[in-house]
Amino acid sequence: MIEFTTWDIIRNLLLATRWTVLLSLVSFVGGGTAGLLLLFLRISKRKALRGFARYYIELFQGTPLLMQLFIAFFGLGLFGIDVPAWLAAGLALILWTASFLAEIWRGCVEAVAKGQWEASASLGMGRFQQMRYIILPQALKVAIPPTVGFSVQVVKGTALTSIIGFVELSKAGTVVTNATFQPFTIYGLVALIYFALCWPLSKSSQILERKLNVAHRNH
Amino acid sequence: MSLIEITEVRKSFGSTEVLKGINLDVEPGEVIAIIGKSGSGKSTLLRCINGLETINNGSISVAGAQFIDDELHLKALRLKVGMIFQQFNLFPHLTVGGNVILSQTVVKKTPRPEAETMARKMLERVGLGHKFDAYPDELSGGQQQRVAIARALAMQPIALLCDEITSALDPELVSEVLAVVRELATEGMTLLMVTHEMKFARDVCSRVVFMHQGRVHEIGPPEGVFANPKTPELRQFLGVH
Amino acid sequence: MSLIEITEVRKSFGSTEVLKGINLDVEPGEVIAIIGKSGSGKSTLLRCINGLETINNGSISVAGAQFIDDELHLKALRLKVGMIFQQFNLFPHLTVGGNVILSQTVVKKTPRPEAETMARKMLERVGLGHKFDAYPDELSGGQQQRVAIARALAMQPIALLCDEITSALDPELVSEVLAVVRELATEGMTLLMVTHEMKFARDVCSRVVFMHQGRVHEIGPPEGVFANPKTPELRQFLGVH
Amino acid sequence: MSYHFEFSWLLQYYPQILKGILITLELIAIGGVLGISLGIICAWTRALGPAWLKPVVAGYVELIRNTPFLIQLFFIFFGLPSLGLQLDELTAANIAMVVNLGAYSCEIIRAGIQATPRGQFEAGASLAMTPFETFRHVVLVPSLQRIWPALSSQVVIVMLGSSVVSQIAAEDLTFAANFIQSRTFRAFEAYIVSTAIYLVLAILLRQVLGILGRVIFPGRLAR
Amino acid sequence: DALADITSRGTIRVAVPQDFPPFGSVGTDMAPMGYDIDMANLIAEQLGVKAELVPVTSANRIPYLQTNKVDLVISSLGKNPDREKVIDFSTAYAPFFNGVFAPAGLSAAKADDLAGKMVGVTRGAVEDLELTKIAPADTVIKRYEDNNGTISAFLSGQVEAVATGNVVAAAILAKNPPKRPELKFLIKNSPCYIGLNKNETALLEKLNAIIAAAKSDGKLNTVSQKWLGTDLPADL
Ligand SMILES: Nc1ncnc2c1ncn2[C@@H]1O[C@H](COP(=O)(O)OP(=O)(O)OP(=O)(O)O)[C@@H](O)[C@H]1O
Ligand SMILES: Nc1ncnc2c1ncn2[C@@H]1O[C@H](COP(=O)(O)OP(=O)(O)OP(=O)(O)O)[C@@H](O)[C@H]1O
Ligand SMILES: [Mg+2]
Ligand SMILES: [Mg+2]
Repeated sequence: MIEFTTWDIIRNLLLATRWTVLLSLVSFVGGGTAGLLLLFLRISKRKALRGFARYYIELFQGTPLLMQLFIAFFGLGLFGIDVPAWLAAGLALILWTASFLAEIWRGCVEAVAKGQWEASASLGMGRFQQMRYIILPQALKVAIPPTVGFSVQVVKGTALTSIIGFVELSKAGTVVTNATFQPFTIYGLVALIYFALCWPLSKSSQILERKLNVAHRNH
Repeated sequence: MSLIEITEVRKSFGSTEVLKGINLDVEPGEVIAIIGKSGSGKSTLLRCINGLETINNGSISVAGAQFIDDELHLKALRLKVGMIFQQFNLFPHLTVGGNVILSQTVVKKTPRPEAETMARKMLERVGLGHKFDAYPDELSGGQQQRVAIARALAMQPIALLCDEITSALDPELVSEVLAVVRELATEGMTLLMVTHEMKFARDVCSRVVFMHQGRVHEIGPPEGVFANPKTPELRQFLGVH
Repeated sequence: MSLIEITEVRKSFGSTEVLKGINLDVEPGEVIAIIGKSGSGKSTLLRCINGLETINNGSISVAGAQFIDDELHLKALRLKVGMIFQQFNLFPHLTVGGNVILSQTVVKKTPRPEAETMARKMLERVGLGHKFDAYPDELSGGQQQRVAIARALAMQPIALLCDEITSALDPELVSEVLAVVRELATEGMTLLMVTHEMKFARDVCSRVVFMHQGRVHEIGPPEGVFANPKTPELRQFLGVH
Repeated sequence: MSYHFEFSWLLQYYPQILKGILITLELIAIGGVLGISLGIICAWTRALGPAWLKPVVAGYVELIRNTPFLIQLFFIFFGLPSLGLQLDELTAANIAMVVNLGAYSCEIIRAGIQATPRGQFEAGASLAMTPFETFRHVVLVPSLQRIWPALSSQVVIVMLGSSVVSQIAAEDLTFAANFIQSRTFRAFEAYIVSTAIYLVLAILLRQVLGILGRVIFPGRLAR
Repeated sequence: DALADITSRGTIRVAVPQDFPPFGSVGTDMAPMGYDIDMANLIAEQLGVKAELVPVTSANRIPYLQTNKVDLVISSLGKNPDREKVIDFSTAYAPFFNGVFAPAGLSAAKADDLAGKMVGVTRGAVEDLELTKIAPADTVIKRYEDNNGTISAFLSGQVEAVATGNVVAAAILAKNPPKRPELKFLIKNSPCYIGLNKNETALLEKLNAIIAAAKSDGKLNTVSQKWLGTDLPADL
């Protein structure tokens, strides 16, 4: 059996971490965009659109991400649609992220005072203009800490893409463990790398939140 | 033809009818004070005129155009009628200037330099030209309310609706806002204002509307309404026995 | 020996001294009104007596026991002195009865049936026996404040501190709370109250304390203080010239 | 589509699925009750507790929140035995759930405590309650009520996340799905059925928590 | 027709394990290697096409096949009637000597001796299917997600015994662990098969021909020597 040096282990884990980071970025950027769209549907005046968004969120928040990934990759394949793994992973992560972000952001939009809607309406703004110029800029401030906080869940969520063949950080950990029989060293390293990725996000979310609270008190 | 024609307007929230058939015609240049007890429907009436609430019955027309509840008609209506609220509702993320410019550029597509000129002019008019770059939370309540007035005026409405615009102000700040309104009145702006400032209503208004339980209970020139209230409800409201 | 002895009490927040040497003795059964401008230190004084703030200097003793800042002494002190706040501070998750019972069972370890009897008695006393099972948010402000009084009374304090207990109430609800306080006064309860109700202070209190810039600026029976204010500050505060 | 769905195996394997559902429910019941209790203790420590304990709890919370659940599970199941603590897979899974939910609910509950109006603490104090008594009888319940929706969502998230306990052979719902697909090679059917069951469980759990919230928090919050 | 597709495409896509040494694991460059990988390359060579290796896990190897993301599964598959309803199997291409292993202290000479004992296996692997058949009812079988789980469980004492391939056990022994797995008894020589989609008769026949040829010309024996350290058994 081939011997892995400690450096081999670390190198391979770090190489796999690139996928974790890339997948996180994709799901975050894509999920943010889709989440914004979903947010518009969720607070739309049209009942059907609101209902659609509600059921969408219920579905994606109510089933394990693992199963969503599986169905995105293999389920579509069953219908003869050949989805490459990166697309399926991206798609599932984006849809999943969107469902959470839309819900987080809805709370932030609802936190904007009702008077702001009325004042902008009485100035003749349409609904999109109200969102674009009045509501979102104010909601954005409140939304940053929970959004950054949620990104930690996204980073950890990418671990599940191994079901559709991605050798990202945790899968690489398993594979290397199988080649070396050193589970504790390797899972320790894996945990450490995750912590190094996630902790700065958690921390900055906390700091932002504290800053915001101080800013609020000054008003 | 009157500027604002309100005919048999009814409005319910759920099963409670808040406006029970309102009729009111406002001529250009009129200054109308709406008074009445809390809950009598004053705010609701103003909100209906501005399309913030949809009416269940009757009709409202402004400058000949009837009020229909779709985005296009609503926008046309709101361009004609400005509204000012008790809580100022300035946009906290924009400067004073930004507050006055925004709706011009967004709604009317006025080019930015023109909008800015207009904004400065309107802010001068309410005595706040020097606060152009300040943020709302750096202003006193009275100043904020004057910015709100400037913001509405910049849209060049043909009438202005004011809902208790001095009620949230500390007593020493009320007069500065009323002074601005008084000036608007003398300049010929059509004004519909809900107010508790009886002295102001008496001095400035052409007509006073007393609302009671969702109806126009008494209406007339201030001298008549304040000096000779006809109904016991108005007498009680005014505290004369 | 007085019931409450306040000697040379000083209190600073950071570098600003809010109480600058307060001396005040309160005899059993006295009803004392504390008046003064906003920021003069009235609330801070009451909070010091109740141990919600620790004093920097001087001493406070209640019924002979000196106030020391440890859990045991604090508890003993607070069992003797009840406090009622401007914002009622009822516990929203408990019924009215629960609010009055809780501290008895938790702090005094009164068995539940006895605590309940006491709670009913105190609620009757403030005229709210029938609201035993209601939740605080189902009550008007005046009723909530009366529950707060009942809650404090149920601990059988020897004195009661009231900090602007009617300031958060709508005008029509003030009198029902004052009526309760008036009754307590006639029953001989020792009361220290910060209040803006001058008429009430004049009618009910044995002495009036006028605070100014962290000091007891003038003190005396209400007839003296209100009719013949000696210092210009008090005259200005009372609006007599 | 050439694939033919075939669910006849349900007849043969439904005991596994039922067992899987029960174990998933057990995990979330125990994890929920003990995890939230742990969260309350930690939240108290972080908000009001002794100074020396605060960094310990903060470290625990950060560690758990910033590493994947699966890795935590592996450490408890495969790692603790080397320290002489042998746990069967269900106990290990339960502990991992409690530790995980404990950290998340700690942060949520702490936010609830911090949003408590100061007057509530002062009213408690002026009624001669100790700080702990005030926390226990006055602050805690409204704080939980304030954050109950957020806490409920977290419980559902943790329930869905529990699907990885199958990796240490705990026979939960995902284990049942994997077991069935390993025998019959009918992965789609197995995953579709288990996904649907998870969705139903998630919806039911949310409902139950909502009802529970209304039962344990009858009064309305002061604003 | 899968065979025609493969030839016209010029590559054959094969699902291989990467967490099941010595059949499939990775080298220090994370590239797959092992018995199954050599087998895949051998088949590609015989077909005159390139092999495209797709690493899979026990949970997703069949979906890969069913959704036409791979042409073959060479992933130490065992056969059972339920599985045969869903996919087709070639003739056997590898022996699988699996047995029950435990530390010296535990005595278990035959399956019946496992009564009341806790045995770890890898879920869905050949030994899982076999042990489930022969173990007494009160044997507690713990099924782990992958080989790594099974081995970790054994080494950390979470199970008393494991059922696994003897080569796997040898690999553990080579690491000189605290617990030394000794062979207690052989379960059954249950060979591995290549999995392919149903109704691909042409491909199946071609595969069987290649396997038969490789057996007779000794190529398969070389693979066996390389990874398993023994000759191919005669009865394969
Ligand atoms: N959005 C709403 N939903 C339900 N009821 C409403 C709504 N808005 C107003 N009402 C009710 O309609 C009635 C009239 O309210 P309105 O605000 O018009 O009174 P008002 O005369 O402006 O009183 P105030 O002097 O207190 O502002 C009140 O009984 C109020 O409770
Ligand atoms: N916790 C605190 N930290 C810092 N400064 C404080 C604090 N509490 C009170 N102060 C300051 O102490 C001064 C006295 O406050 P206090 O609340 O006692 O005044 P007051 O007489 O009760 O006024 P009011 O009539 O407005 O209630 C004020 O200037 C206030 O800003
Ligand atoms: Mg109103
Ligand atoms: Mg005060």
